[in-house]
Amino acid sequence: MTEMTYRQALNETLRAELKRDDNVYLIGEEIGVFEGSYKITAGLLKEFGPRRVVDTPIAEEGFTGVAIGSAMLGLRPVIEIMTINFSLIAIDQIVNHAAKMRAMFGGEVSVPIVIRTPGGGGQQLAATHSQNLEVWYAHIPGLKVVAPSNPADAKALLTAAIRDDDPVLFLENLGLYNLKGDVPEGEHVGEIGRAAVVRQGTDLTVISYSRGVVTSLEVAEQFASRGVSIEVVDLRSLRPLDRETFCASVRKTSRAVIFEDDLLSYGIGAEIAATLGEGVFDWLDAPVRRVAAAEVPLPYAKPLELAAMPDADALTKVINETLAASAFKPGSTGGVTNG
Amino acid sequence: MTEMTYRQALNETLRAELKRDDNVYLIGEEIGVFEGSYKITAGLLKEFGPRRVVDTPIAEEGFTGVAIGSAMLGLRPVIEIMTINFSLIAIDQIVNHAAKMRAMFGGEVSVPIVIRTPGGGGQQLAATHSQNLEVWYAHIPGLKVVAPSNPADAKALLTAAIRDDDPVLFLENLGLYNLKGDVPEGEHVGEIGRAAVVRQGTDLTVISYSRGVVTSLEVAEQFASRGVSIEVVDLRSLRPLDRETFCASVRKTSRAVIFEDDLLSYGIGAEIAATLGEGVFDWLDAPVRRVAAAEVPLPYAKPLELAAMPDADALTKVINETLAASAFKPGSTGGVTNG
Amino acid sequence: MTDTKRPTRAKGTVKQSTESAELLREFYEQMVLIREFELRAGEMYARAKIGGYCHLNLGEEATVVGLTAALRPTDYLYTTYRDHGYALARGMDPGAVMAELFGKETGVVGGRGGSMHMFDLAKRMMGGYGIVGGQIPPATGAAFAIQYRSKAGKDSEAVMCMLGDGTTNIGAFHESLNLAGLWNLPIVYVIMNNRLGMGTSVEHASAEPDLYKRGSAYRIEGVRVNGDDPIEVRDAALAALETARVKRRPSIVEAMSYRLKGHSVVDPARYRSKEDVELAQENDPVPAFRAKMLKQKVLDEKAVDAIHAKVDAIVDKAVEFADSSPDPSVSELFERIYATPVPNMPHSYPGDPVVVLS
Amino acid sequence: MTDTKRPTRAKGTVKQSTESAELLREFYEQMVLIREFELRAGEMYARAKIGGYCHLNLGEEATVVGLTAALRPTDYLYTTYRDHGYALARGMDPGAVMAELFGKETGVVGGRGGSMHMFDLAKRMMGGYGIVGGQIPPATGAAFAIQYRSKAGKDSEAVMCMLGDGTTNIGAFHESLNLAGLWNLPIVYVIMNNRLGMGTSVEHASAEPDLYKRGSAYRIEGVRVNGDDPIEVRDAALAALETARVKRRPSIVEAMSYRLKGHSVVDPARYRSKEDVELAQENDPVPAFRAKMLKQKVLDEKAVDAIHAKVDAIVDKAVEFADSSPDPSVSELFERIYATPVPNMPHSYPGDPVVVLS
Ligand SMILES: Cc1ncc(C[n+]2csc(CCOP(=O)(O)OP(=O)(O)O)c2C)c(N)n1
Ligand SMILES: Cc1ncc(C[n+]2csc(CCOP(=O)(O)OP(=O)(O)O)c2C)c(N)n1
Ligand SMILES: [Mg+2]
Ligand SMILES: [Mg+2]
Repeated sequence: MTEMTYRQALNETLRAELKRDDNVYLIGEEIGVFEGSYKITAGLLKEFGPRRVVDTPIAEEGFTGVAIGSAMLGLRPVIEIMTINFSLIAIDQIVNHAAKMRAMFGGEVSVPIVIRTPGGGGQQLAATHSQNLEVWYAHIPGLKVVAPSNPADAKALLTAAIRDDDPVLFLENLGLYNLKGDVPEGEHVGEIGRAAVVRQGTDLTVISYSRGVVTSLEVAEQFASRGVSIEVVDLRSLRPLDRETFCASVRKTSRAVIFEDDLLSYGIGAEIAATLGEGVFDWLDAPVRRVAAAEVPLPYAKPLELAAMPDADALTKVINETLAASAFKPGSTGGVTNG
Repeated sequence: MTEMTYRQALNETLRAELKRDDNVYLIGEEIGVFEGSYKITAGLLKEFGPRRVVDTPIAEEGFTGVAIGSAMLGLRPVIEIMTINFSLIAIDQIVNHAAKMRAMFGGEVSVPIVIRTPGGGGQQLAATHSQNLEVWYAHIPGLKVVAPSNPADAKALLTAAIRDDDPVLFLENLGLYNLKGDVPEGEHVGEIGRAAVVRQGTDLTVISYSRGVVTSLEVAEQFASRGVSIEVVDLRSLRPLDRETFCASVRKTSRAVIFEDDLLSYGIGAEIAATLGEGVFDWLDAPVRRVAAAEVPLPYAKPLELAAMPDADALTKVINETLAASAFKPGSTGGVTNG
Repeated sequence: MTDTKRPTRAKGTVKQSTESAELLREFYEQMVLIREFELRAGEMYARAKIGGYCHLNLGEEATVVGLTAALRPTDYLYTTYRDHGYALARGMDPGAVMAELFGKETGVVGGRGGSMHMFDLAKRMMGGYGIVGGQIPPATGAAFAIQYRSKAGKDSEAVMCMLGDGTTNIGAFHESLNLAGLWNLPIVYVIMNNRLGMGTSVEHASAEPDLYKRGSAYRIEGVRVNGDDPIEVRDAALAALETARVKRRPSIVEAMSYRLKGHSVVDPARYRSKEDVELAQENDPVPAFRAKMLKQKVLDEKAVDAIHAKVDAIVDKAVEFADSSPDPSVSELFERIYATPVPNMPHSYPGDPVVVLS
Repeated sequence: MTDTKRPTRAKGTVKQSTESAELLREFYEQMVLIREFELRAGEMYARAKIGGYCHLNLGEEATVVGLTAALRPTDYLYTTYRDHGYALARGMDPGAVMAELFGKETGVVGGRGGSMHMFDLAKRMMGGYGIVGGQIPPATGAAFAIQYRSKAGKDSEAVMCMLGDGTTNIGAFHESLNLAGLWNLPIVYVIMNNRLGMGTSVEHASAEPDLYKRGSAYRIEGVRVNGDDPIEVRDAALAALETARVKRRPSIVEAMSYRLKGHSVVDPARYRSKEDVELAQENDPVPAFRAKMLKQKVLDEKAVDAIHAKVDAIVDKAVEFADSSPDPSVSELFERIYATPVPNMPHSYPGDPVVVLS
């Protein structure tokens, strides 16, 4: 194990995969000479040269499609789309092409691309530069979508994504890049499609992903000091979605709160809550609540931005309300009360 | 009242609005000389000329953006995007521009556009031409999204959309164009943001929208003959979402099934189910189930296409299972049993 | 009304070459095969054996044959939804192509794609694509892969990317051409100018209606050829492919042709003027090529009859094969979507429970 | 390393005109205002008074002033995220612009947009846009609206649409220019060629690096001007606007300039060569214009000092105003999003219940 930031974990994984397989190459805007808008690719142009680290013009549709075509011939491009907001320009290539080619060509071809892109608000970048649109991609069969919340998973899932033969959207977050954590050395390949219980607990399950997991763990820690035992599930993979893991957790705790960075209506949390409502109906002691962003184009001004984004306070409040709704008393354990 | 098809209702509404306001114009591919891919705009070029009915090159991003810019100056374009599948090319203009301009420019400007576009599978058009991506747009603050299920609502909501000062995505469906129904004559302006109970019932609520409502009503009719009283809620507006109306219905019936044309995970139904799980928790006698499309890029071959799409049989099965799960016997009425 | 009277080619771009009789007969046979196959596909559509959209190459046979003749087996071809002819000319089995139209398991992609999505990796037929312009970035990416892996030279692989006249107006065209020009990619963009995108003429769609000039914003050269002449088309394609292989430079070939019928089989094309329809018929490349071959004595009436009889038999057999082939199995709905299996992949049919309690 | 040594203009495109001293002094004052405002904005960013992205017009002052001088109050201006200078030159109050940067309620758009989104409908400053190329289709649409409503002529309104050199490579550029060319729209596309898109040089981004030629695929004419000379810029813009008004034809003006600093205030621009940075500094338009004016005796040292003092006071006041202005109220989070209220509009803060039982 080595302690490093999420950024370093990504950088080292890219370096390792570039070394391992000549078919792997990086492509995107400002990833070479500029070393990446967020410096994820720092040093890689120097080390691997312009054949393997390809700076592109501003043409998201074009270079994403180029990467897709090259993958049809067996290359394994890792695309950086500077932020998820700009993926809208490439989305026809991602959703109508990369995601569908294998199926509509009868399984005759595969499209082994990875699209790395950060999402998320909180940097005062205003409405067009602060979105969490991962739910759009998570909706699409043919894609895989992962959203690691810590440096170790970043390494594990990026490695898995690059070695996977299908198109994988790899969601990062501006707010995670400086997060530190222990990362296993050497080969460390994760499994796409599995959630993780990142904190054990008995009284209530918080379900989250990406940056939200960090806040969820902090809040859980605070509740622990008040005698409330909170389990935290990190979805990690948004497609496929590991329903078994979070349903199992809630069958144990009987209470669930979803903490998500994206917009409430039709967001990631909607699917989680809908799944719980069906899969854990008889176990639930209280309604499943979602803590999500206010449904506004995110404003620039800091006070407005803060008011619109879900935070530890909002999560704490909703956990308290959920406990209260099921007449929870610290020390009692959850269990079957309905159905 | 006059009986007419959904297609005629749209055509006549466009004609009426073109007559009423010189700022209203139509723009899109093949809407003039070709009279519309699905003939919604038949006759309008002849009647109003090329200034008001603007045929465009194949450039969805360009002409959608042009319409947006013209709306900033006070015109009221009604854009036809041939099918929702092609809206991906224009989505940056719709979501990053039209939807956000008013907010990010501090309320100084409005963007009164309507985007008419049909979605839906079932015509053997294969993976790239059969999508229901309305959930993407329904997720976006700054947009309004309506999805009328019958000719009268088509007229009412299209009129409302054209007169509304905000960007409205108006979802049509290839499978609805020939549907007949009574349409009020003269002025008939609907209200965006309201669902409707389109069939009264006491035992179970089916919630649907667009084409799904037609199937839902048919299935409800069949259950009636078996002594099961099914209420059908037509969402009509996906953004804003009228949670009150469908929650009120389920508080009455205690059981809910969602019938939707789109893909299951992260689809429209997820938000409905999540809302019910929170808002109607204490009233529910059985888990809220969703009947939705199989999560595959829709195949061309008819048997596969049929297997992937939700239909009356699937809805019937799930209604039966839901009734069974709550030990329903025909004649008994739903009520509060939980919480 | 649509204006289609512009000259078919820029002066002196490509010169005619002298060909062996065998090759010319081969060309004729291929053109007839495409013609007959497409007519039969239209019939089968009318008889509801084929569903969805169905776009035919009627009127474009000479271009299809000329282009594919220029390609080597090692070259990659990307095309549009109007792809049956390319599939046939690239050597895919007519039975499997027809079976695809019928949506059968024996179709080239197992009935998953239908008319718009013919594909064969072994033949390097890299697909028909239904989103206008959607094929252009991936085709450019195939050229990128060639560049990534191999050196320029006479033996280099190359890419041919088909697109329609109407497709030159979409953003993907611009972004792709810029990248190909900037990165010196081995690709030929062939604009099949059949004068119409659905009901829209080139003059109503393109601010530069001389489409072979549309590479000017990227320093990409273009030529215009008579798309009704398979030899002229082939020669232009050979030259452009040579440039791609040896100089690693992209280029444009614009083939002037006519769409004989509607945009797709269900389009009666009422928007076309009588004059325009006549013009298209006058320029029909199949009878024109036949007449020329008869005149040049490359073919006689007997040989023509023999070719038609052979083609008829092929097409009959294709229909028979398609018709008697099995449907894909509904139990395989979730197959062939992902290449790498991972846990928790969706496999629910409509109405299945979301979570099965364990 | 970035190559920025290409000639700044095509020969003989625009000729210099003789201007009144008053106008020249006015130009200088505006250039200084933009310079000082931007420097102060940079400082305020460093002091965390300003957040998010902050892109400055440093080095582009002459172009900004020349272009806006050519615009009439009735013309519409669309620009990029690099928009402070345009807001000031278009006559927006420096205090309100600074307050926007500070995210205050008194900002030009109430603190909702910040640096990238200056907007003023009355002044027909139609916005700064953050998605590269995103402004081009709407700007083209504004020209469409002018065309829809009014006849061509000397008094016609027109649109100016700014874009950067890097932006010419995106699909929206192509689609918009094609539409503008096809429909004869009254618009001038101004390419602010500061030689860099973030760290990427024009030569590494554009297959046709002479950007004024990029209209060639749409029969749209272009000129290249020295962006460091406000008069030359203004004259080219006037001519292009005249074409838009009278002939209803779009055109391109390419203004050659240098980005004096990094892409945004946080970019140290280490990727730039020493040579390139020196070249940018040598060509700094503000001291150059001052020197020229002093030489031509349009200004003397005293007048220069007076202008600087005046500008300093304006900028001081702007900062003071911004700093003492109130924050937007959190209770107004859901305001100003929709123009037409309808039932059931969202109004939940994070953690609120989704449905309130009634
Ligand atoms: C992005 C997109 N927009 C619109 C369509 C609908 N459409 C299919 S084919 C076509 C016309 C294309 O014309 P052209 O490029 O000339 O090709 P042709 O059909 O003549 O072969 C249109 C508009 C589509 N498939 N994709
Ligand atoms: C679609 C999109 N892609 C990428 C970006 C990130 N980005 C912002 S500015 C910029 C460079 C633009 O360069 P140029 O057009 O030359 O304008 P300049 O910044 O030099 O004024 C990039 C890549 C973006 N905002 N939008
Ligand atoms: Mg065509
Ligand atoms: Mg630049």
